[in-house]
Amino acid sequence: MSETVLETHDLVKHFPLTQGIVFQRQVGAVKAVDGVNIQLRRGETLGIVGESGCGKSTLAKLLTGLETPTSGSIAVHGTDLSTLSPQQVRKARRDIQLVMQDPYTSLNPRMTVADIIGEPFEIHADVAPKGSRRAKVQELIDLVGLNPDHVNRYPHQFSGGQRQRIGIARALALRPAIIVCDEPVSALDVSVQAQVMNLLERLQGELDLSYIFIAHDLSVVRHIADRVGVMYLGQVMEIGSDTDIYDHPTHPYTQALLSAVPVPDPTLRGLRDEIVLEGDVPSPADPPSGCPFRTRCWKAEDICAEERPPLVERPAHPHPSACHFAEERDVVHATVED
Amino acid sequence: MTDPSSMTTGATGTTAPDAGAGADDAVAASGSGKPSSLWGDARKRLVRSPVFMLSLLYLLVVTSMAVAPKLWTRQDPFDCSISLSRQPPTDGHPFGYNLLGCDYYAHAIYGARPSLSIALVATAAVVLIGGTIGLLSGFFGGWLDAILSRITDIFLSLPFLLGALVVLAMVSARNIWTVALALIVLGWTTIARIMRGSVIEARNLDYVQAARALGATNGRIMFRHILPNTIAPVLVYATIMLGSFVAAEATLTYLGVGLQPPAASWGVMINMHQVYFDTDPWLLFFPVGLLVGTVLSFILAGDALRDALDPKLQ
Amino acid sequence: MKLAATVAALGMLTAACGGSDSDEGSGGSDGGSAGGDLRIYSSEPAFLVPSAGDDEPSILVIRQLYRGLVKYNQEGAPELDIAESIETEDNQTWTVTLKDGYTFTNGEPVDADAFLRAWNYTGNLANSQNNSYFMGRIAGFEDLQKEGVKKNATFSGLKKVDDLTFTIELTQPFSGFESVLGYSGFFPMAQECIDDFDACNKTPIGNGPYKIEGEWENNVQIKLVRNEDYAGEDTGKPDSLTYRIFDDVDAAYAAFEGGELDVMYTVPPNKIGELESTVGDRLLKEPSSSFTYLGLPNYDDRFQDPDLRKALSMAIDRQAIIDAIFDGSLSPATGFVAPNFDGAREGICEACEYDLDAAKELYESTDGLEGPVELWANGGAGHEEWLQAVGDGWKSAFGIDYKLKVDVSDFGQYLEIADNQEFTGPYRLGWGPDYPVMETYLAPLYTTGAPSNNSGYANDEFDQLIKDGDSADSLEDAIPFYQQAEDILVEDMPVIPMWWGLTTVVWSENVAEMVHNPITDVDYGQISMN
Amino acid sequence: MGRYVVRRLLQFIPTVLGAIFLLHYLTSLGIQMTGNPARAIFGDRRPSEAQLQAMSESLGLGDKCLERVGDPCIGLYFDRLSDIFLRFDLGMNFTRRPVTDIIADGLSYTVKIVIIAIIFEILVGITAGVLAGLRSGNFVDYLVKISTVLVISVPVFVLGFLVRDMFLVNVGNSVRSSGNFPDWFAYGLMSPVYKPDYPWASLIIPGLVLGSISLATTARLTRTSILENVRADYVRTGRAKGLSEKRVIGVHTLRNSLIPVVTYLGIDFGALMGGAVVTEGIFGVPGIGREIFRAIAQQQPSVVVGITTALVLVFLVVNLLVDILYAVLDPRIRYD
Repeated sequence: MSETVLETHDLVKHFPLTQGIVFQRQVGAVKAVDGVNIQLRRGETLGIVGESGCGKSTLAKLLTGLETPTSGSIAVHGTDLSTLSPQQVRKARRDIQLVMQDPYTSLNPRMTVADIIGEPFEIHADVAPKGSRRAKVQELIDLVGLNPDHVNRYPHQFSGGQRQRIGIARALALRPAIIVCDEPVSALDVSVQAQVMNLLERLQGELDLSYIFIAHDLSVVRHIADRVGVMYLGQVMEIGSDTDIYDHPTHPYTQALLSAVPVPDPTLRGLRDEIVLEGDVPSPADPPSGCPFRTRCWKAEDICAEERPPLVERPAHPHPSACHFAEERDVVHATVED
Repeated sequence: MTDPSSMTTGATGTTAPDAGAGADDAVAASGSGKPSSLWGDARKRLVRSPVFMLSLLYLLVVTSMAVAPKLWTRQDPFDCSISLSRQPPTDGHPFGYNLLGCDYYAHAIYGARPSLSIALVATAAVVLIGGTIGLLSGFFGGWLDAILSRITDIFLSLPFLLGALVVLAMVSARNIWTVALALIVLGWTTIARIMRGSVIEARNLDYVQAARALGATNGRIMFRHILPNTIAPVLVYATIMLGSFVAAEATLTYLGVGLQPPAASWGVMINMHQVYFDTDPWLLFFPVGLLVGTVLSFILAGDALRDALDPKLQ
Repeated sequence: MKLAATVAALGMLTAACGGSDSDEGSGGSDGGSAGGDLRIYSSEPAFLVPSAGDDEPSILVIRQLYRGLVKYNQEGAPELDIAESIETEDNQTWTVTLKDGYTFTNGEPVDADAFLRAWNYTGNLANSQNNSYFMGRIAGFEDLQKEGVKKNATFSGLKKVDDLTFTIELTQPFSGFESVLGYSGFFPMAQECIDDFDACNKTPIGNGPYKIEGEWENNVQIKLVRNEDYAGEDTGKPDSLTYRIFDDVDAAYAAFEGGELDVMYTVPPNKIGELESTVGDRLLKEPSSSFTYLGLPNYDDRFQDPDLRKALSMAIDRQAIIDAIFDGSLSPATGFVAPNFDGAREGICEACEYDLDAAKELYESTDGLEGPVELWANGGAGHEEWLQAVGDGWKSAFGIDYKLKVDVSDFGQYLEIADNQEFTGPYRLGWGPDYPVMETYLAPLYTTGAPSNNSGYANDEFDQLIKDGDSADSLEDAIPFYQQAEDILVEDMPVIPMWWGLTTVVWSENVAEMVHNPITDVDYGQISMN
Repeated sequence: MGRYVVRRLLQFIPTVLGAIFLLHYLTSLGIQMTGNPARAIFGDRRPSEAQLQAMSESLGLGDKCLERVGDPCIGLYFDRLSDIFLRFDLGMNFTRRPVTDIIADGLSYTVKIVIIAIIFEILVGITAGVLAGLRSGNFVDYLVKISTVLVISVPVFVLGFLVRDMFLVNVGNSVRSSGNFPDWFAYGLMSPVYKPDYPWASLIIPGLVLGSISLATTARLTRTSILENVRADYVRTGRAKGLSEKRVIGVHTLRNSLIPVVTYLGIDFGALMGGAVVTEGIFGVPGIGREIFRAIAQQQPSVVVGITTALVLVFLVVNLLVDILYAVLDPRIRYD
């Protein structure tokens, strides 16, 4: 097992809800991320999946320093960031970079490609001496497969896929160990998606990167991830290798998610075990007690309301799953009964 | 009077002009080498707009009067003889003589400078002050925003003209600086509002978040990312504001608190001769014409600029 | 706000200007006003109480609401009004006897108390009444003007003899005192008025030929109706007088043109030329007593030489400036006393005549001035233009440059500069007479240390001549002394007299007969209507 | 909604206190820099120390802090506040008229012409804007655009003069002499100045002149807003599902387009009250504008602070009403 590059411990992010005419008092909180523990190993891709609103993006923001955690900690290369001075944090942050979802809005329309990709060097001036920056930018452009002649163009002159490459190049500039990809391909056409995914995979090999890959599309995650975590209402429900999750899901929520993935083979449609969840996702401002999924779970019993199931490995199921009644059920592979 | 605040919401309609300026993949495919930017595109559109070019031409003429009046006339506007008072236009004196028997054409030329200076000084300061306050307020939010917004509310709730009168009553002296000061004290709020709105919109845009994730400082984010993308509506409004400040100077002068003779602004010329409208209408016609032309040009240029920068019209 | 008191000049007789209906121009008459309601232009008065109203619009209303001891006849001479007699032996102690039968509109009698209470109230510092200045000659004034004075303190010089008789003792003999008593600041006040000043100001309690209808509608109008209980002979002619109040004289002129007004006192100068052709003889023009001068800082070394002061004066073409800038609506000053005042002599000031060559010659004989000369005026009050013309004149005559100092637009601040003698060059100021005696133009402005002597002029001989005049036996005897004093001014030229104002009145075809008093201006109550 | 109104009303407090302080500070600074305004009352006659002091005291200018340049006169500020809010006493002007009376008399005229101006803007401005917006690019559009910009550029006092002297006097006189028109028209509406006998009719023309400045902006704003909205999806949907053109424009487009216009009119209310200074002078309207103009010129702090505070309150209340009107126009907006 290689070293752990990133680790979170009981990471929590609550957004306060306030009310009042003159003096605003806090009346509650949106529990966007509510006790997340993940580890990311060197060279690994950890996929995070979940429905929209489950806290994936907040997790990405916490990891990249765009939000400060309410409690819990983030450790990079074994060092807890909260113990460092602001100066040191800034330095440590270089190791975690972000690729954003929408390539149309994530690039400053008033800056040329060269400026965008070169900006990290200006912010962290000690990384590259002034004279070498231009060459480094060219290098990055090469690396992500863009035409080097286009460095002086503006973002709106590029296609979505090209723009996402620019975004990736920007993230790579500081030679980070970790890249958090927040839905990096969901805004792209399917054909372009594949190119970007391939680029990410190639870069991982070449540069020894670790990815946190956030997506709502299970198949995309399966394609790229070594391990997968499933999030629901700010918590990780189940985590394990891609085969663990896709072929041997033990958490009812994971099973429900997987059963909703469209089946490409029309002859097999309608044959597999489909789980239709009832009700809506509860409000993250007022999540259910105990297991957050219990309100929609067909297996729920009294204990689910009383006790929050820990995310642990259970006998017979070797990967962690936060369910009192974790049990494998194959929902992906349709069985043709003949 | 033409009150700057009367154009308030007119300009706010223009949002950050880049939103959705997304080009299709086809754009990238066409590999013309020249880089083009939003301002570049806008420039192309402006050059093709006859209204804008005419306004610009007029403003250039007026500006040249203000900068180098000697280009336009050899007459000394203060070489006067009371015996020539209010003589109608003749050869060599196309605008006739004013009340004091000075060459009126020379006065009209020299009058451009104070009128434009006040508008320019006031607009520059208003953009600087209002822009800074709007930027800080929108960017940092929280208690700073609360305080700055309350202060903005206070100034906004004072009627523009009355506030300007109070400021001018305070200083007593009447020159370009004090008149500009009165316009500034009351004028910055609208810019601050526009700026704040744009900044709040821009603050949460992805590319700002991206810069933040890179570890960019607040200063860098404000000046490199937010400001360039929010300044367009402010500049459009500022152009229109230039026009309304030219008119405001005339109005303040009419009320007796603007510039005073011997200063030769258009407002002073209008004020000095308005009572002769029945008998010697040309005395009013020339300064009013120049003034209306200037205000008109600024407004039309501002309009054209807004259209050129409006992504929805592209 | 026009602050100068207006007790105007003696002299030219102007009565009975009949209106003819031959002229076009002022539009049709408003439905059903003829014979009854006279619509008068006014600007907003400051006060409608005699003790406080010291501005022209106030006085023009007060004079219809109130009557005093003395009124002025068409020659400008004082005539007894409510007083039965006013007698003195030594010009210092005066005995006043009142006519019986006059009452205020609230029923209070107009007796000795009515006058004494009004003057005591006015003169007492604790009441801060604008007309207190005019009480200054009455003995005991100093004590009433001390800080911390009691509210009920009275003049030591005022004594009631019986209900209809009282005596006035002056601090110094003054032969012209009877004339002074015609000023509206000396009108009587009812006790009720003093008890509730504000109510009396809003709904005046008068003793004149007219009384108020309703109350003073501030900024809108003041409506007066004939007072049927008025005991005097000169009862009001129009049934009612409506003072329509305007803030802006141009707006008022538009109203006159549109047929909304019958009498307009003070026409915008630039309209006079046009009016002469449109209304013909329904226009009255006559020199008024308001004096405009260019003060010279006698306290400044550069302006010590009388010859230089005269040269500066001679280089000003007053008539040309008046014609160009004021449409001829002023008359050039040729002396220091208004030409329509008793004792005034036309043309005694030779240096007030425009004479370029003489001016240059005289100027050459002096040390001259170093330019630029700073010309002062309070800004935003319309003085910039003529001051520039004066400067242009000096520039072409003597080759000295000038600079306008018009950046003080606050009149109070400007006056403070005057009080402190901080003017650094010639300065514009004006003067209005306090009473119809020529002394009013001389003593306050030029006696050493006088309250309005801003130029710092000091001449013992002049001071003595004024004193001699004041204590002469009669006004007639006093005049030669005053004239000698004026001669000294002509020689010394402490200030440069510029011009006298012009009274202009225009009226509509509804007016049959215009009545204008040389001292009190238009007497609205005596106007006959068609 | 109730909570929202209460919160907004509470927010008025700092704004009003701040505005009063600002005016208090500016007027105090003015007196500190230019000297005691009571001096002007004595005119050419130099008053004695005691006289000036007594006059100053009686006008509320006696505080020593008014002699120290830069002193914010905090004590005087709190005196003023307690006078205003505890005793409802706004002080007096130089002719000893209570400021409350001045406001009570003058405000109604000013509000009247402002209301006339706003109605004019709504009727004519919005109609012109809608026409221009719907026929974008054709003759009507250009006509509206050019005429409105032209009106904006002419200083209102020049416009006022022309209307008064050319139209109301000259045309008015022939109307009056012809005798073919009813009195309210000939002597009311066509009166060159305000006339107490026709308290509304004679304010119409001044109101129109006042409204003409903002008319242009109203029209332009409506046009822009309409242009944006006719391209919106919901309009296309409305057309597609066969709604009549009248309904699409009248109900859907117009209602949505009016939101920015209504905001503007709210803010414009304040500007118009200020702009009334000029219009009231030209047409002899005895409104509050001229009163405050005089007070500013003569540096009468009580009057300036008092009247402006009243105007600020009117402005704030009008804008609160505008915000409430939003909820009617735009059901998406919920106030809590």
